[in-house]
Amino acid sequence: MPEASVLEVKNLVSGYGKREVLKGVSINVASIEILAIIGHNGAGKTTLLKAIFGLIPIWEGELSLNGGTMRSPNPIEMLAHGVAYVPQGNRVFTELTVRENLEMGGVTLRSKASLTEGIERAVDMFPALKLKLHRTAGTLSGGEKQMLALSNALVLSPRLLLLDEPSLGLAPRLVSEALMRIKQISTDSRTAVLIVEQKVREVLKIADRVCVLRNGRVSFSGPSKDLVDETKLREVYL
Amino acid sequence: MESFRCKGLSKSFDGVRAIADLDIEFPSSEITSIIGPNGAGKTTLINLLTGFVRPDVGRCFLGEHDITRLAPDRIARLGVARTFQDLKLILQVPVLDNMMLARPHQAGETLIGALLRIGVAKEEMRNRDEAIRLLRLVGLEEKATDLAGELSYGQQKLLTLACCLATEAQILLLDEPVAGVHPDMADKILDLMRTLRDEGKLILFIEHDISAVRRIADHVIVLDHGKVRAQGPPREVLERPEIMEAYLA
Amino acid sequence: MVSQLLLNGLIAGSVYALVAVSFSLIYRTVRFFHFAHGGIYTAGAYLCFTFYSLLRFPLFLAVICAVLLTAVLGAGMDILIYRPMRARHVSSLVLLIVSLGLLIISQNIVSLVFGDATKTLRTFIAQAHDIGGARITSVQMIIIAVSAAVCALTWLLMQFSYFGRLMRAVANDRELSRAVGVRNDRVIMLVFALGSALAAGAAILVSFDTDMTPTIGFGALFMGVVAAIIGGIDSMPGAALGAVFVGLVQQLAAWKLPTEWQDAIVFVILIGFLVLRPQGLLGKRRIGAETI
Amino acid sequence: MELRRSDLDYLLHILILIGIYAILAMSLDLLVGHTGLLSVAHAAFYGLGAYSAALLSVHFGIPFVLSVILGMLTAILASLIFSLPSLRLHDDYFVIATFAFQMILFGIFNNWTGMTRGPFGIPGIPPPSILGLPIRSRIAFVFLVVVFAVLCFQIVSRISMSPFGRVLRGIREDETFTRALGKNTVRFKVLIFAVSAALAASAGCLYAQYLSFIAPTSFTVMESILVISMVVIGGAGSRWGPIVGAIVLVTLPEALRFVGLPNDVAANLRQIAYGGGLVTMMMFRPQGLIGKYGFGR
Repeated sequence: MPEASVLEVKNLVSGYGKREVLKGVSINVASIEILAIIGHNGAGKTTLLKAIFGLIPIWEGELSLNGGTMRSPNPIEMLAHGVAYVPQGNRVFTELTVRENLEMGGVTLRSKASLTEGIERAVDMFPALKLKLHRTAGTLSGGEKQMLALSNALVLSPRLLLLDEPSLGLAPRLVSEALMRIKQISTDSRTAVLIVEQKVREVLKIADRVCVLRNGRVSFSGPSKDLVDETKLREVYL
Repeated sequence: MESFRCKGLSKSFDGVRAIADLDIEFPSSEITSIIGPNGAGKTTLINLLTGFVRPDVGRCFLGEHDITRLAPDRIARLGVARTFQDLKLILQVPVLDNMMLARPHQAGETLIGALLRIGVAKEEMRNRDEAIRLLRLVGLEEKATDLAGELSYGQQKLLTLACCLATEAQILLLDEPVAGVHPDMADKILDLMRTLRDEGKLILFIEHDISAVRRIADHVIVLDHGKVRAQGPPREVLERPEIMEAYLA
Repeated sequence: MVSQLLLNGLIAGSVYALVAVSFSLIYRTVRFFHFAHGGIYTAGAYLCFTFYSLLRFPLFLAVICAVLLTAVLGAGMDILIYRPMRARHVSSLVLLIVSLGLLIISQNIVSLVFGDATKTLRTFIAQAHDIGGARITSVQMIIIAVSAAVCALTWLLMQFSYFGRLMRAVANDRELSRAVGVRNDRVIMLVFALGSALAAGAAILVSFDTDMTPTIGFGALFMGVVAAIIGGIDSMPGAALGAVFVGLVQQLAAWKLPTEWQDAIVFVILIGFLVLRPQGLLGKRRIGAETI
Repeated sequence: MELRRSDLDYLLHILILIGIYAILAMSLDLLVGHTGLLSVAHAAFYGLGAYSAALLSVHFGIPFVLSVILGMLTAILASLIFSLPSLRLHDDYFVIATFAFQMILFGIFNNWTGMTRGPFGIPGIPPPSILGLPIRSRIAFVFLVVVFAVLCFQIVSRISMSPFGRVLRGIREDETFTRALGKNTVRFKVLIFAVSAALAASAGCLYAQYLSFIAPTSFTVMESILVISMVVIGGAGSRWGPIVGAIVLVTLPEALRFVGLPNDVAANLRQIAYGGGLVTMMMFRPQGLIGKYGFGR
């Protein structure tokens, strides 16, 4: 029996009000795999993550986690099933301290012990945060905010991470470092990652498979090796 | 046709430089496309040029007229019309009312005109004919009496473009005119932009779909982190490594 | 003479502080002016009067019951009225109009049930003390002490407790708090409960010193709103600071001008702040201006 | 059923009240329903009209028509003083600014005893006389109020049907888009605020000359909220909505009188009815009894 994929989405249709953004998207993420979603603005990348996580309603289509279908997903249910989501641009609670952000990341954890244990583990991965636990998150640099946003999600030791453009707002030289960190986390804590990114060449370096979204439909899906050479990438992406 | 340019334009939002010291002369009667990754400052540039956001430093010029400090509606009345990334229209009123709202210099819009109605009826007729002519140009004539909210998304995008034309602006700044629009509607919008340029209008548009840029842009500006990475004719610019770097890095 | 005015300013200021803190607590979380807070304030005082004077509860028990029941009232308003409207994403104009309606309803129910004659909780004799030439009764001293303590306690609760963190998270970024799994609607309901309890506390404190009429909520609400805006609607310490500022200004104005001009002066200052510095003394963001 | 003299007078009294409140509701709807601006200062302008008419006619014997014009001009001046600084504010903050303005003007009516005799109000306001004809009888006054109401209806309808009204609805639905089309939205808001204030003041002049006595208690913020209820319950943004609202909220409480309730209980029930109507309408039927605009439902 092939390994049940962590996440299975079948012809998902969703959008905002009158505007249909996703016009039947099917993807699946294996248990310890990094799947990158690339595509132009307005192609529906962010909408896809929001629909999967239950922040916006699914108009049509099916979604299943580890084989079990989820009728109308909502964030609390998804978190309970080990799925964590980091919104676009590494959003953090700017008016709360770094430690408080981490505590909010684990707000759905039942016991105090698992919360402190989760925070310890997350902070070990990002030593730079260890020194700034009492700083308000708004004062952190772009790179530090990215680390904090990621660790907020890691407090729950999720099995699947949904990341929306973690490189947004980062200085160019920090981008590859940030994406390497995500690769590290995926392998170390055996977490599947569904990552939406604009910086295509950088994300291809860490992704096992890649999907190209164009106008709400998957226009290409396959191992990222296929897109490494420029001409194929240009033809598919531009 | 007056020149349209900005000099030494900079703007940062709580520490992050969205626009860094831009000097751009937008070629008149041409279609210029601004491309660049998310967060490159494209929308901010349009907001600065149309007075919706004040620059920290630098100036914008329409011909010799310094329009930097003017209110957005003053700049619009000088002939610089714009659309918005999140589609903006008055959805609760008919298509024709949106167009009539856009018509400039209406005597009926003064309090005296509204109360005494002298010559307002004639003026309304003239504006109505012009509005219907423009709706015919964009192919929405038979939708004139429908509520704007009842139009499809693509048709609404077309209507925002038509509203810009109704203001009699010579300079059009379009923020993602074909994003998320059905391909044949996108072709319609791109063709319309081409005809408007042929009529002498200066068109500046933000776009992510490089194939659309390749098809109709006379001039391309690659923006990344608030700086111009490259600019020039599309054939030349789109092949250059910087554009790939900016986009795919 | 000046010391008396300063003292009076402090007494009035400390009450406004409680109202301002409770008002800004609710505003920061739901982002609209909950005018019915004035009705909640009045309900608090009259409930205490009912338990204490009518039902002969011991004072301490009467206060607790009144505060808890008012908290339930406030939470009920959120659940029954604001929550369904929030779900429909109505404009804040609609929420404002509804809260005006609720203000009138609550104020008139109190007046219907209790009549318009003044009611009082002032049962014990308040001895006057003399501090530096100024007269202050023991009750007034209690008012200053208790409201300062309650304001500090609320600030501590917000800064260091689990529930306080939830409230600040929802106020800071409602979509992100939903993404990390917070039940926003429940937190908002609890904020209404806490804010209403504080308003009841303020009303009860005041009614130990001055008699109550069904319209006391309206005046207190408005001074609380003015204090919160002048102090900085986004910061609770700011709201308390604004309250003392308003109390002092009112008293100092009374020194120069006939007393009836007290309120008008405060409103003139409010318009000055609204126009020149809407974010108030301690606030951060430029609120109220057009943002695209 | 033969109408006794007092029944007729009572009926005419109700008609006059409906006329005055219809003018207030129509003029407020220019702001709330057409432009999307919620103001709780309408009673302040209503009072400004009443006080100017009263003072001018009592102290200077100014004829009625002139005192109405002067009353309206005072209100326009006051609205300009208020709107220029605060029309930049939005939603909640604009409402608070109108709240403060209402309180300040009420403070003036109630405290400037030298000018307004404060809480004692101004008695002995002569009845209006037009072209030398004093209007004493109620029937004549009803006719006068109807003329004012029809004039006000004309003004509101013309503004609403004109391109000027089109821009107001544009400001209500999306002010940013309307500005991007080249409309100076602040100028439109200042103008409509002045028109609304002037019309409210005209209602004040009528009220003063009708009652021949005015006191600050008729111009409180509660009165502003009452007029808001009329606009919302009747149907904001529609030509007849505010008039229907005025009729309902003037006659409804009078019905309570026939139930034989003690006066203050009736007053409380009336307010609860207004507040209740406001809340239920906003929750279940924001477009009001006969309106269409549902406050961006």
